[in-house]
Amino acid sequence: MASQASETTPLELVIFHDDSRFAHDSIDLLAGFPFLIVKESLGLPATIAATKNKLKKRRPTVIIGREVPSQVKELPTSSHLLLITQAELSEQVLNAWQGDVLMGDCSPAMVRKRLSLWCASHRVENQLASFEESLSWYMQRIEREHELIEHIFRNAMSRNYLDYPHIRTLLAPAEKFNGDLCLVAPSPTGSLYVMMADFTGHGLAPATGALPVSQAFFAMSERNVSIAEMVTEFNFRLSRLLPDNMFCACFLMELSANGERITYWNGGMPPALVFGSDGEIKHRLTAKHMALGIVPTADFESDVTTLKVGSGDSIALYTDGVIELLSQQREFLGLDALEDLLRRYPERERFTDLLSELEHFRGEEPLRDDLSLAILECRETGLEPRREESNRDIFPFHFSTTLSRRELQQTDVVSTLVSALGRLPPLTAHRTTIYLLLAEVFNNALEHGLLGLESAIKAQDQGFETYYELRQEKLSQLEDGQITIQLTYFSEANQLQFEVENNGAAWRFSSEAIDAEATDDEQAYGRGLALLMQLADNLEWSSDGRKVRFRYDLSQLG
Amino acid sequence: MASQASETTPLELVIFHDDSRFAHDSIDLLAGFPFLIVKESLGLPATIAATKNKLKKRRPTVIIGREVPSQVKELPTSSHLLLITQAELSEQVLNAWQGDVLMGDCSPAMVRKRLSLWCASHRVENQLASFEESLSWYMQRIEREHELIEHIFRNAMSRNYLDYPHIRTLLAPAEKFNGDLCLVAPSPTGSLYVMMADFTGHGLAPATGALPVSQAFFAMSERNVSIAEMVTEFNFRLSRLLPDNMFCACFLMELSANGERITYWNGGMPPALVFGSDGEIKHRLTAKHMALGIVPTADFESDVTTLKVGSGDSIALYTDGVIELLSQQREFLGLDALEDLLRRYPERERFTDLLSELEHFRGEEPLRDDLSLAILECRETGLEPRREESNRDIFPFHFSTTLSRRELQQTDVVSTLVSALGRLPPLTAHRTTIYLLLAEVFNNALEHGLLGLESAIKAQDQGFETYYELRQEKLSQLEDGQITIQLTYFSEANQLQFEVENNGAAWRFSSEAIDAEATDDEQAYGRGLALLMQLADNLEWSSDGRKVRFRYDLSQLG
Amino acid sequence: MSVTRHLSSDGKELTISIHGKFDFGVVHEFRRAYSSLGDEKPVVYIDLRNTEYLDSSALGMLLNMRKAIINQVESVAIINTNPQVKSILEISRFDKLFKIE
Amino acid sequence: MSVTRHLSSDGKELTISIHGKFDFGVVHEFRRAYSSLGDEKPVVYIDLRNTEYLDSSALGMLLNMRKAIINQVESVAIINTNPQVKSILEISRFDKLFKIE
Repeated sequence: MASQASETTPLELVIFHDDSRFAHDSIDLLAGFPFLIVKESLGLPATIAATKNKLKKRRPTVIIGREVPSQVKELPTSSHLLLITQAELSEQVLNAWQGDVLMGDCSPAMVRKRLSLWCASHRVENQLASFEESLSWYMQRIEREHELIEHIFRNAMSRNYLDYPHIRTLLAPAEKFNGDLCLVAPSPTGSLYVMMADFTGHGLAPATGALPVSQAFFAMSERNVSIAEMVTEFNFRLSRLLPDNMFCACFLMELSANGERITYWNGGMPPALVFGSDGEIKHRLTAKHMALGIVPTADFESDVTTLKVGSGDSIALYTDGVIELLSQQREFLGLDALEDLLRRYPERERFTDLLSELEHFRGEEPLRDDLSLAILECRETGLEPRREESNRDIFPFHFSTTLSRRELQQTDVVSTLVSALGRLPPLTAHRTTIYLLLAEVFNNALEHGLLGLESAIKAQDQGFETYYELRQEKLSQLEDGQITIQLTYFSEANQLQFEVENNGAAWRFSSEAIDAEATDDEQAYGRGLALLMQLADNLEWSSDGRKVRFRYDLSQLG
Repeated sequence: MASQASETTPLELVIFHDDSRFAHDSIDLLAGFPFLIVKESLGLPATIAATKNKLKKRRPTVIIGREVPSQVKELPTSSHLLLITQAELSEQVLNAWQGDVLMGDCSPAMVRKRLSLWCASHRVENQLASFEESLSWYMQRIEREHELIEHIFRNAMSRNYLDYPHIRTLLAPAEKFNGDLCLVAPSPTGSLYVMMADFTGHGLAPATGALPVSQAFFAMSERNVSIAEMVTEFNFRLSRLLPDNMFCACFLMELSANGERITYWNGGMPPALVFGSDGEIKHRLTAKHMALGIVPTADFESDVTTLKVGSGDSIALYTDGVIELLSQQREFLGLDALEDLLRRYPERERFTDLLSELEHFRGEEPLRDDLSLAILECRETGLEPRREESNRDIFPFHFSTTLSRRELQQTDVVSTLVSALGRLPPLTAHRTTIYLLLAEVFNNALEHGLLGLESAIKAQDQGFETYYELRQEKLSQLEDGQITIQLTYFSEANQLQFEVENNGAAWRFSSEAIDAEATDDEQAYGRGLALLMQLADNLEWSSDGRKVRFRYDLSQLG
Repeated sequence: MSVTRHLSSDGKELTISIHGKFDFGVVHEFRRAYSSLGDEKPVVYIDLRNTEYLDSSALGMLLNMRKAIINQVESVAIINTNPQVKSILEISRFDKLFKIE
Repeated sequence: MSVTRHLSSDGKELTISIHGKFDFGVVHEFRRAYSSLGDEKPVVYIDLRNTEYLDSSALGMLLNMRKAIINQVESVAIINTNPQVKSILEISRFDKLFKIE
């Protein structure tokens, strides 16, 4: 006991006593114990009220009397009080008195024993009180944290397209907030992105990770970024954001607009399940990668898998929480059982039955983990590809440029022109086609007119490469020659006229040759002229083939 | 006690006894107490080892013997053990025995008393143990949180320009991480943004708030966004992000490139102090606004204050933590003392002295709050304004457009043209000037040539408004008339030629009039022509003033 | 919202910002922005940080403003000009009438 | 990096993406992208989601590719075409030779 006492500071006592011989002997005894210090020694107050006032909360107090002081019966409940008396205690007093007692007839060893036990229990209670305080501080803190996390998730999700008509979801957080993330967004080409992610750790990591990941997901979906680039970006962000021991399992997929193709990346998630309308499990899309936030960008593997899916197929994405669902018998649901459920309820309308079965399996057992399940039907998404708005502001113009050796060698003429003039209102929605047409006639003028290249080279083995190497070489050696480009927009007709002229060699335009080329579907060159003939109106060559002029009708869909 | 016992479930006891009459009587007595349940009653094991094996941690166990069983001396320390015996206990046994004791000669009332005290202490210890477990869980969680927060802050700060040569900072977090945010960034025009912010709450709120706020700060600094717009954006983000009871006090300022002007917004921060090189406190920039994250956007007040500062002045930004710094005598530093320190150490070189004084004031007292202090010298920033790269790609071109009634009425001609052609390489860096010049001659052609407006109207009271209302009216009534704009870039000369012609009324160009106008510095109209004469080369009017042609030299700085 | 105005709460600074194009299209907005100046003789700042294009009518409006308010204000400064705008203002000799930054 | 290639780890899909401009400037890169196909007769996807401009040499390169690999692959599909690119491919009758999405 001495060794125990030395480990802690001695307990400071306040003593009330009746000034009897017994009391003074007891005080002397108490003062002799190394684990006690008598801090104050006071006479017994005359009234209960006075006694109560002098008792301080949790201050160890000893009351000593030859007889039992009349006050003790009405003193407050406290294990911090000890009564020492020589008198026999009646059953009534013993029941009423909430503190400890020590009878005067004990041996000194027993007194020491009792006192040291009393001290120990006093210390434990103090510790308990301080633990209680800390705990309530932590709990408040956690509660604030929950609020914050809820806010963040609500924000992160506000653009989520869970209303997409061909997806059914069950999103059941184990706690107030969710460590799972199920995101859906349309792409501008009409395809659909779906992400199912599961962050490790409690509230904070998912919350801080969810915000940048969901922002990136929605922004990149709008820009029609590929799955591989998306996961690379997510991984980059999360690697920087999350400490080493935290990560994010993720299944990210894109369903093509026609509903026939799935491109996916699975990092650390359970296998997504592709099943037919009859419930047959056709594919298990298992994880080939580590979860996000672990691997540095340089080592990150972004390679995706593409899969043909049949009409009527569906795909089930889900987090760990689903297959690790505990039954009341404390058995895991397991992958087999999930597959079985999908086999039994493959139809869209039976999704609620499937949920009831899960509910039934779980019974009264609380959720241990967040549980998210999404079933997406593989069918035409029905999402309209976004078209660039065709601005019919009227703006007739004529643009011409005459490019000489230096300009031809140094400038990417077609790109420069199309990216500037493509901003004029009538042309905006047609940039890609205008580029193709202008590139065709400009390259013709440069390659055949000025550089004297023969398309026939392209027909040889490796001909394409040879041709473009030759082009490069001849262009750098070009001594003179110029190309004039004129673009004229006629607002009445809504047509753009192209006119491109060079001062080089004559070039024989033969429509038969073009026809022949164009009908040979597999010939790799000469397609440009064929395209030109199909897209252009009023196509005409003049000046021995040095000058070409045609119009392109902007009324057709961009 | 009965009422107490009913509040908690009865304690389950395991009893070891020597099968004596005393033991059985005691067991009967124990079984009679409503707050106890005898779960198992076993004979005394033969050996200590066997006894030890049967004792389970924290299971309340009673050992009963007529004599003291020889084992008790060597049993493990546990307050969960109670020894009941009829024998007198020697001092040696009492000192060795770590559990509680109950002597056989006690009255039944005393037995009940002792047992209920023992039960109570048992319960307290159990509770303590479970609190201890919870606490360690929470502490681990908080530790993980700290890691995460550190990561986030490190990321948020990675673009911080604390190396700016004319700022000195003291950034002392109270804990491992900082709830203060001190951000510095240059603007593209050469001004400098500085932000000092102080988030309420512990680690999490600052961490989640710091990321989006610092990202927005750096992105907006690059775009040279005004202080008012910045704080509006921060407030918008934080209002969405932070729960109602959390916010972010913030002082945001911009120092103009010449170092003579400060624009600031102070929401809930202590007054920033502007002081002269002699230490005189010249201004106290007190908060006029609520902190960020409280007020909804509609009610948010973004109005800023602008202040002239003298050469040699400095400005001290700091968080609460500085003036609420506690000394070892537990006194606050206070604003007056901080001002006094600035008065005594105003010079750049004395910053370390100032810090030593703060250090000295604090002594051994731990930091209660994050403490951030930044002193910025108000002098020319020396940051180079970012110029748009002047791309000297050669690209001669000629652009012409002829605009008739409908186009003139419906299109913003000058903007449309400049934003498209301004993307052609030689023009990019000169967009603003090209706009001015083209607007001048185009508006001349439209207003004087086609609409027949007289500049003299502008000289009347409210003339400007009248003039432009008239312009609007006449334009909408325009029946015919056209304007031809031709822009030609001569790559050799690096000049852009403007040619604008209208088919309207003749217009007399008088260079004397222009000279007269131009010399009257304060005349509000006619300045365009004067500017034209100064910026343009080869300016000439023809066709009775219906046609103007001039060149602009792109070799001058954009 | 292409012209915004902020009068500081002590009435000592008025900041007028023009976003995008500064031309006759904002003539009313601009006049409104300096129509009430308070009694504190404020310093007026014309903030052109977001002004990409301006034409000579903008110069006229600036001069009109100056004429209208010069006796009720402390001074007028044109601030946050980009290099092209700054050189236009200097060529127009605005630096004699305004402080230009 | 205007042409990227991903061969799936089971060797059954090869995805080739072209960023920005698809023209003779990427002729070598593009050929390299389909030079090794593995032994699994992969499906080849030409992903044009990031292709803003293309010219007729791109069409030629696509045909050359098809000729070179058609016997070693399962099929070739051109995917994620924007509406303008799609209509160009259809006018060129590429829909007879490639699956176009």
